[in-house]
Amino acid sequence: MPAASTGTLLRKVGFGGITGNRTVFFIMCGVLVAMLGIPALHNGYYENLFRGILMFSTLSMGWNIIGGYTGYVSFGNVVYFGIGAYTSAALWQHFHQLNLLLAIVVGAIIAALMALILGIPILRLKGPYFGIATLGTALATQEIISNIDWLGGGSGFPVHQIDNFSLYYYAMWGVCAVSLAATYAIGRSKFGYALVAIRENEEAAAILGVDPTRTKVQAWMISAMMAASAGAVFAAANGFIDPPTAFASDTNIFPIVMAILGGAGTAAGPLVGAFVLTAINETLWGHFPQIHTLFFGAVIVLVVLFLPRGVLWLLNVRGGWRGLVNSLGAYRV
Amino acid sequence: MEFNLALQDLVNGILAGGIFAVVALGFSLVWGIMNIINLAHGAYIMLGAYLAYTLFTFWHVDPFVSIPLAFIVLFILGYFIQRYIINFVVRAPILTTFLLTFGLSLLIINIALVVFHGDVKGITTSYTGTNFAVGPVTISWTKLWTLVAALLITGCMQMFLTRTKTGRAIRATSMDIGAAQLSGVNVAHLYAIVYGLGAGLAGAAGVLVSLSYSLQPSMGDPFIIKGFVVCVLGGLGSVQGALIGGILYGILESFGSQWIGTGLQDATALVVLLLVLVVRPRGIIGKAVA
Amino acid sequence: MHVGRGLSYILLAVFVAGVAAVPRLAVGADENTIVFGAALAATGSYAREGALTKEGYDFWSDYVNVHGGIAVGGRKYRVEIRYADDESNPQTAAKLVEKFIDQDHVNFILAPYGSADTFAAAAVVERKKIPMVEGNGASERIFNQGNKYTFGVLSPGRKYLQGVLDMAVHLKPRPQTIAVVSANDLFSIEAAQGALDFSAAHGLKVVYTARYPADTSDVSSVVSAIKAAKPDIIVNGGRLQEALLMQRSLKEQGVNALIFAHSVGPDTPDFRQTLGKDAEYVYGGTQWASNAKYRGAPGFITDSKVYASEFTKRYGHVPSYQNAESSATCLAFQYAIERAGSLDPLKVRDALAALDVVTFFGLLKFDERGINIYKPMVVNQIQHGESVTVWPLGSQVRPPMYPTPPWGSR
Amino acid sequence: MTPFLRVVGVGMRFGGLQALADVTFDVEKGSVVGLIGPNGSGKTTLMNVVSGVYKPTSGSVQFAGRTIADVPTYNVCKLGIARTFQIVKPFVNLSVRENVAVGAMYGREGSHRSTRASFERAQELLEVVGLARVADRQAADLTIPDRKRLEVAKALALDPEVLLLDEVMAGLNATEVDEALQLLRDVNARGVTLIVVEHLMKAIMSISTTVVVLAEGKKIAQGQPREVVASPAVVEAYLGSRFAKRQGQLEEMRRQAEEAGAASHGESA
Repeated sequence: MPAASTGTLLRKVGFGGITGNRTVFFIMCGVLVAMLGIPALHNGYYENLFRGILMFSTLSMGWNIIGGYTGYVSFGNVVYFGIGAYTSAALWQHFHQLNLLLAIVVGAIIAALMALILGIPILRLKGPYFGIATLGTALATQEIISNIDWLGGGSGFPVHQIDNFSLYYYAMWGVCAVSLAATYAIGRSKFGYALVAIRENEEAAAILGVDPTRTKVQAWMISAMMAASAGAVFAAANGFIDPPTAFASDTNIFPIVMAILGGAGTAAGPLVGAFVLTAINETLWGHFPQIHTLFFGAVIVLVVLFLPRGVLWLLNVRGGWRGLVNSLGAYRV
Repeated sequence: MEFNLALQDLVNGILAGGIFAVVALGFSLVWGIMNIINLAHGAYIMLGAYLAYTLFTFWHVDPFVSIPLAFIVLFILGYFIQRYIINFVVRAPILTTFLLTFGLSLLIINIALVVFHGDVKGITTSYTGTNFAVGPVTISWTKLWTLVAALLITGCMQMFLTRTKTGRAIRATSMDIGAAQLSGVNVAHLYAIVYGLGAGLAGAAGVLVSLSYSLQPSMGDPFIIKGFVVCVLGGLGSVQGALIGGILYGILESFGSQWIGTGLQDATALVVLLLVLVVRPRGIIGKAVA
Repeated sequence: MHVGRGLSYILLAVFVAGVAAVPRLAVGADENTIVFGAALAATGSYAREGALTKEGYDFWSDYVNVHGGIAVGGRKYRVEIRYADDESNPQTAAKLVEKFIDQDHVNFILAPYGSADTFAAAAVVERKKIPMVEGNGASERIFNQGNKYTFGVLSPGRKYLQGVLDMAVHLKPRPQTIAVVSANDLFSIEAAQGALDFSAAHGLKVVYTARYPADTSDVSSVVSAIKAAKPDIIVNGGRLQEALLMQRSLKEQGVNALIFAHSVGPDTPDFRQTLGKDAEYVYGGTQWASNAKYRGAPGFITDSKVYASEFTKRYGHVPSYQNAESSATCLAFQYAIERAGSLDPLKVRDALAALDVVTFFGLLKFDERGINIYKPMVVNQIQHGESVTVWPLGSQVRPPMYPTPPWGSR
Repeated sequence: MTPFLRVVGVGMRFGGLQALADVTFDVEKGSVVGLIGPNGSGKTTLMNVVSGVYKPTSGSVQFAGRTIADVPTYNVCKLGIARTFQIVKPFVNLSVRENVAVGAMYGREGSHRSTRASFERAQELLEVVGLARVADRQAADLTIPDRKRLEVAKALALDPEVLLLDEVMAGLNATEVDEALQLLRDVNARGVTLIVVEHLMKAIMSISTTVVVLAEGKKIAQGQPREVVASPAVVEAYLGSRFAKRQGQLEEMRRQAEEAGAASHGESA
């Protein structure tokens, strides 16, 4: 029973290139620039909250490259987030290096190598097999690292923090901005079209001269670098890293829900998704301290049922409300 | 002495394999026939376990007796969840159903947290922990009966799928949904039955789990990835595949933990999963599925 | 402009407003209330232990408010504790502590449950220079970071199992061999390391040691290896779940030993309820027991038996050591604030550093790193369904039922 | 001078099924080869072998000094071989222009063509195949004939030297067939060698310079369209042996009648 290709779900919205709706993209750029002002508020909570949004946006954009554009739904990008985090922690623990930029760069390189090594065998798999292989990699990596004493074993280790704490906010902002720019650039470049061609129909893409394996591995390496850079900054900001924190399942699943909610396969989708989901989570958590996770589960169910193609898809739904309603039954049996 | 230890691990693996087989069978049915990765499978296992716990604590119903009860209750729950929720997106790409079942799982687990609170519960029957020795190997009665129950459950499932009309309709739908619809199969109803069976089997597996392991709301989650690995080892949609795969996985985990590293128990099984997937993307015995 | 575009702009506007209007809890801290912020697990894997901690905190705050509050510079202050669910997740704990300090302007911080969450919170309070007292994060690593603003009323993790071994070497017949296993997480590893160090120093031969994955669902291969090693003492570092799983597997494979000990579990009511008679004879290190014989300073319940009875009246179950250590956490603040005579964070911090007071929970005194290494831990054994203090001799209620009979003849 | 493209003893076996057996023929540069044969004769399989999608179980295809089987699928177009699919494979969620642009980006001249240049090239080709009017529409919304035109445009975007067309005219009405034939002639006029698989005899006859006929995976005839169609082997393959025998008898009678007629008039007509 061949399910519809991921392409039909990730229908391009908006016009001009595959970057998605241009107006929303520029709105989000504006929002991103506005976020530079957060540290000026001197409110630790807001800084922590918005640094979380920036982190999850970066992770979501990372996932978007391999899951949204290339159509390979990965459930293992947290591996690269963890690698980035552990690089930053190991640099401090063993080399007393606290240069954040160095941690980001080294973390990204190691993650890219890991994506290359893992990618070649795993990217040959399709659909659910690829999804679970990546999920398996995430669980296995967490357990393997918790048995490496040089990396702190099961108890993890601390990461020294500098006093000017806003630096971590700006570093995360930088990582997010670079990822957004990279996504937009990819969306307009030949490489971007190669990814989308693979998502739509891998065999036809090969006929048109796109080398599937090399392109997919490159996409996953970019994805890994984005995730690792977010991880490197997170480790320093968090002050402490152990396997469960570095490879948390929330860090694995939330970016995907955010990309879908915002509109995967577009440039600004992940950013929109990160904002909307964090807003929902914070307001739920604020009013229902005990049962907010319960509502959060309900939100995910509702989003998937009624908004499978993301918020940005609403921009171009044809035929007004009737179009909206009858498209909901598109996948019924 | 090493040999005795290896023998004991082999027995441990086989005994544990029973539960994995029943878990995988439910998972495999839903995936093989409806192409849905059911992340809520763990939540149904937890519900089955808590049902057995409640029946045991308040009405002193022996867990083995509550296996059919759990199956029926979860079957009904599964039927309605599929018919009126999942059916909306049942033919959507794998990503959508993956996230939908993830949301359902989060919902069910947190409802259970509110109802049963987070404390760790357990069932201790008169025979819990009793064991007997066969030469150097010690075998626990509970785990032995769990294996027997698992074999019974898989047997019944096999008979249902091959002997009954509905069973054949299910297998027909899995081969070609269009043809099945043409020959008068109400697929929405049938999918609801399949998902109900999957949830029912998870409920039954939950009871078996509650006999040997402690209960808390998120107890089901580790079994999802194990269910998947067993499906890949044993191949999709086949009952024998789930049974063989389950036993194989039990042995794998037991030996992996003993001889490779107690801390690497899950990692060993996952690495084997990756090797199998890369070498034979459709599982060892399984038939290719779209 | 068809409906899609209009709808989406409304949606974008809503969410920006939503995030901006993130719930700002009305903080009208009127002048004579001391506000504490406590990020506790209500969901996630620590949900149960988080609830126990909350009971300990609330019991203390109700008692203090009923008895007139805390005297600060001649004026009486009421006490209020504000809670938030940290989802048993260190990042959320850190975020909430920042929110309590920067947004809700709480006076002081009561720590979350668990070493990892406490560790993350400690990093925040260090930056914000607001003192935090914790009673549920036994990992010594928290105190090896040169933190000046975090204090732990409880004994460090490594002492959890050492008490049991100290008892063992004084018992006849003296056990010779030991197997030390633990879950692979921060606290459990330290508890196991404490046991290994003690064994090396006191001639106990370690015949088997291993770490199993935290939150694992199966330890049967570890247990078969223990059985093969035939140790006199079996010691398991882990949380409640791991203690239950290990004890059940040991019985299932018929593994016998002179002493069975778990770092966490025996003193928690759930352990006894779940295992029933299989929990008999199990030893456990515990921070406190209701039959401890300390005479507390005035200002709070002085005797642990009274604490136990009052607590049971209020919550309907005998207090576990998690409840007691949580109340002690607040007590540390109470005495420090009274001695500092001010709510100034720095003054209270210095008062905490210099604190030296006996309470129903035992001596509260912090070393230069901020952990209470002076309070001895007691060893409890489950005898006839009850958790009874059997060691050290000073606080012994009943002698240990030693050795533990084989499973067959119980 | 070695021939432009050589099919040498190509055999293709799927398990027990021998789809192609020892097929050999050469293709001249600039020619139009019509590939015909009844259903299931291996035409599409041969197309897949020539375009590198299938690796033949025996024999090989030689082009530009390379054995196609050794060249990975994605590099075949860079050598200059492009193809369309019998079952069309558009990028459903991309616009028509984007579909063609991908070919322009990754075809033979793709490497030194910027994204903008690729889009311009795509626009040109859309005009050539008559799809300019739907350039911005989603490929999913196209009619069958338009989808076939899109396949041709995507193949042309690869700047090919050899273009394989797999039943691009199936399902078209008469006028559409004429337009398609005209398009193919224009493309051929620009020096592109064509290999066309069709069932429409009228199309094949009018456009092919040579015709190759396959039956049950074997080559049964090759040559000028007129001769090949008349040969008994081809008729038998298409219409069965009985018909071929009768047609042979008719042929025989007609020839005898002509000889008799010529003899009686004493002079050639």
